[in-house]
Amino acid sequence: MSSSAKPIANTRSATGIPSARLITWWVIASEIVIFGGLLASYVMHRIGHPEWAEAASHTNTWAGAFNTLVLLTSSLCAVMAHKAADAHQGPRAAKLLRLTALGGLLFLTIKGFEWAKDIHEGFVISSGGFWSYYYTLAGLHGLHVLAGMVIMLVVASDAAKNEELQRVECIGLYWHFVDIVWIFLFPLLYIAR
Amino acid sequence: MLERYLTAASTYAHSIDHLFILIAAIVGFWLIAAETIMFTLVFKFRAKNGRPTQYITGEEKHLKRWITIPHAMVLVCDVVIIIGAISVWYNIKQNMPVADETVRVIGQQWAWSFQQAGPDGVMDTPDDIRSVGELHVKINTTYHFELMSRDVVHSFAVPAFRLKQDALPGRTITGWFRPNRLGTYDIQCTQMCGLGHALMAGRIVVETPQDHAAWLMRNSNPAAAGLQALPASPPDGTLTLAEARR
Amino acid sequence: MSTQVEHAEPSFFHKYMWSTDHKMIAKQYLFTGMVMAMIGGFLAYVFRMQQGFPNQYVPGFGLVTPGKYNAVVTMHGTIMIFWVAMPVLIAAFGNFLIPLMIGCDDMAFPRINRLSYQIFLLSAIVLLLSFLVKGGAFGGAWTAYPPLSSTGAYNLTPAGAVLWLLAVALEFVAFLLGGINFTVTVMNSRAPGMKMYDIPILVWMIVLASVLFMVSVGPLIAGAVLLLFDQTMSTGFYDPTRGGDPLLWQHLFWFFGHPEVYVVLLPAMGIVAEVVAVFARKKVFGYKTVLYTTWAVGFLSMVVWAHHQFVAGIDPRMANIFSITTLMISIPITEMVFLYIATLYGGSITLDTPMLWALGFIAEFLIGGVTGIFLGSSGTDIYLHDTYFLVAHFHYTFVPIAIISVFAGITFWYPKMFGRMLNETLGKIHFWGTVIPFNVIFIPLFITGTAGDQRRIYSYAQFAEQSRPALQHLRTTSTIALLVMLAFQFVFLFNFFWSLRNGKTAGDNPWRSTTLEWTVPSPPPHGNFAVLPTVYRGPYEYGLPGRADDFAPQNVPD
Amino acid sequence: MTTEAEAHVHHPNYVKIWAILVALLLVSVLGSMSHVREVVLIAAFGIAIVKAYLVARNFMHVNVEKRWVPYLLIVCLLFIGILFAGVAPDIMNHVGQHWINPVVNQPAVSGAATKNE
Repeated sequence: MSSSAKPIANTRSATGIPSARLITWWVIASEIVIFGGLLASYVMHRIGHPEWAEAASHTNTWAGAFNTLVLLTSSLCAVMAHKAADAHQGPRAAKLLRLTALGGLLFLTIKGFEWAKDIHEGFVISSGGFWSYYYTLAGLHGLHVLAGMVIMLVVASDAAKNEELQRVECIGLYWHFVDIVWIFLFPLLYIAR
Repeated sequence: MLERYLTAASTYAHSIDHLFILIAAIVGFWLIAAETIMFTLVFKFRAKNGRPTQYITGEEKHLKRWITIPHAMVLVCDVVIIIGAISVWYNIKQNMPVADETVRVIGQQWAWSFQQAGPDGVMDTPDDIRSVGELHVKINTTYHFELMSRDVVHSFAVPAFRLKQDALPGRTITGWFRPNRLGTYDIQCTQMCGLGHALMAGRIVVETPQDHAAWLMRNSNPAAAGLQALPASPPDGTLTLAEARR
Repeated sequence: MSTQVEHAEPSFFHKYMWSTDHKMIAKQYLFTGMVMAMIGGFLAYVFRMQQGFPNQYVPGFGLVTPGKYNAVVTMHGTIMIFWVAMPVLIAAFGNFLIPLMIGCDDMAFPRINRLSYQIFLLSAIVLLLSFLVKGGAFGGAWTAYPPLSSTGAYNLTPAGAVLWLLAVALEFVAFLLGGINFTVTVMNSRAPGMKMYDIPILVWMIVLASVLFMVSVGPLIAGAVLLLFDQTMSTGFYDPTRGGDPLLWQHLFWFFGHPEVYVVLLPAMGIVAEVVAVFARKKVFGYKTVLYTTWAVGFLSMVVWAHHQFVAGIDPRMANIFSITTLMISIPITEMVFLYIATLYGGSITLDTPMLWALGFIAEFLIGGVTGIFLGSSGTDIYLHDTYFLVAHFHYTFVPIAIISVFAGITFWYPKMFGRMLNETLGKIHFWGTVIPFNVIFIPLFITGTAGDQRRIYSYAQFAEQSRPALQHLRTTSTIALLVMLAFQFVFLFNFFWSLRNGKTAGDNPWRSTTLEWTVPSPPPHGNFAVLPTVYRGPYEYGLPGRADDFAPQNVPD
Repeated sequence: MTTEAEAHVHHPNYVKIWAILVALLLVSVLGSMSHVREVVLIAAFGIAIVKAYLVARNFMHVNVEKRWVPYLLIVCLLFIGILFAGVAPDIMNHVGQHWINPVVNQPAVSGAATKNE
């Protein structure tokens, strides 16, 4: 009954991959098809509508590039946290995770300013095909960043007490995936003209 | 087989009916065979016949045959059906015979409207004949239809012609039919298109060239055409809603 | 129906609403599914009455206006597939059986499991709420093609459409969580000694179904987001006048929608495999071949989706490709059925209720399968698409899947779930009272379909060819048969609840079966196994030569 | 479980990889300044793929993970590819066999820009 005690089922590992990491991989796989479907729809519409390039030219490449830098750096922190966790340095891992989450916050803040500017210039989600996809893709990705931050802070608070250290790697994996999605969103939304 | 249930009034109706019969024969054989074998086994191997159960893994060569041979036969049947299906499909949907006449078919909530050239034989001239819900065509004449939709997805279906094609907003889809039997037949909408879906009926009248010419004359008066002309924009819900409620 | 024997009784809320125990969650899914099935059945009753006796007052509902008819048809489809077939076949049986069959104490992630049910329950509530909002429930068919579904001015049920979409999206999330949990559990938490080919077929099928669901549903989740924005934020993803394309939704929907058929079919096939093996006292014929065919079906089902769109305005050249793949999928699926039939050979068959249901599944599903060929081959689909022939075809697949095989499963595992046997006589009455009317419902619809009856039409008054009396007689016949079939379901309900108290106690292994769930007490205590088992052999070792009894449980060493 | 987690990777010099990624990012941004369409696209997407590979390999340790994990991810991508192949002929083109999408401004250009299956 008590949900805190782990069932034996959770501790077994017939594949040799701990269940926590295994389920993370499956979550990432399902995210791949979600983002994949959305990106595929965007790409085929975009190729079919050369005129969307005009709208795309309004996006701020430098803001996008800086956000990429932010995410790459936060990914570095995440993987350093994983290293620390493997060395059983829970508090250090927690510190690095909080740093990662901070990166996510910075990312979202920059995005917020970008969107404020776009909306101020009158480019809202309903002002044309490109803008609809621009806000949908970036918005869905932003939601994943937000969710990642929340989970990360929870994991960090456990890790600080040297508990559940295996979760540090899992949230890291998820974060890197979100990073990779952005690595593709950046050229798709900011560079392709 | 299909004609016992519904008349066939276009040139390609019979090719569809024949394909239907071919498939029915093939799958019918397999269905009966499988059901017979299954029930035979059930009754033959009932526990009350006192026979103890046998230990069979299904790897045994002499038993596996009973799976692999039918398996191969199914494959052959599939190929036959595929060839039939694609050839019929190609003749109806891909291969376009030269058109004698062209008619524009427009779906909207919840009516079919048609536009065809008037006596001058040219489309988009003032004497064009626009009609709602009723399409008059000449027998033994190859028609191309340009199918479009004003609002939602509709489906232009003439069961007697074995003709069906969805009308998508934003697209013009071209198809063809060649009526070969006099009479009046139903036009259906077979794609859920909202409240009045069941009211979206039409008639297609296949008539002799003489009758058709007479009909052209009667209806080619531009004034009448103007009266029957349709709203360019999607109809507002209220009017059609009231219509649907009657 | 206490599942925690040696535990202090927790509060009602914690026991029935907040439990992380896989058996309780399974029951939650089962009962939610049964309630939704009753609602879906009532909706079927409503529109069949309108079909059989047009424009008459329907007892318990009232007059069926076009708007109500559309909503009822749409909701029947949505509920029966997403809120009955999925939760019962995958979630209920999966939750109850996976840990028991692979010999562990619970799912790998019990709290994710609980969360999945809670999201599912929420989705069901949201869907039912849509009946109450202004404009009524969504009526644009369960496929929800835009622009009809995306534009309030067209569907006239703006609120209902949004709620419908939200409910479906939530349901997808619930089953993503549940399915991933199943997959991880089976991959990692198997009992020592249980190798890949010692896993019972049902577990294989449920896991493969979950994976299939996971890979196919992603694009539709994305598509649902786009549709939601079209509905609520006036974007134009599916609006052709603004660069969008309504066909995109159709593709995204069917890219999921077709695999979905197999997502529910596979668990059904799994249940039938278990039942047939037990009551024929036979090893499943070609266990590995069954798995290979399943994988083949799984892959092929991902590349056939556009056969739902042959006449939907896709490029006609594409139809040829999809026609070929569609017919190819018949090869593994027929082989699978052949293997099941071959399993009967050389057996010692007893026809208890579960076996009747299992055989009924094979017999009826064969009809559903072969009629699919007519629709899968592009040529005949031109005529039969969206007629009642299609409706009859997929009910000949979905009723065996979601009704017949589920009854096979419930009657088979009821003793394990509740510790008591169901009544055999009532069970047999229920079986014949369901299967015979089922055929009488849908065989007439094959005929009206070939005669040109199109679907989702509340009255054929406008269509001269369709309002012939002969066709109306067939529709009425079908409706009456439905009434009979629904009436017989009360026999099952009575049997189900009466036996909870009064059935004779089952014992651990009433069917003398080999799989692990039968080695624990019925109902299994919290934690399932007193001593976690070790597996020594495959799941279907019946009639092994040189043994005293004719079955060898997986956990008994030689 | 942590013990297994330790067992399964040795940690490379992450800062070095991060530096490479940043360098690649700069290149792609500079490349986007070019006016040759091909250069822009290669700079954008070619480099994106390289970056994704570096992250997956070095940060996510896909290379030392059990074989079937990368296979699983690749299969998911494969299905998205199939989806694209099946859908593009209808969505990416605005003219096909016996159908045309007149609403779109330049059907010829976008139609020619792509091939049919």
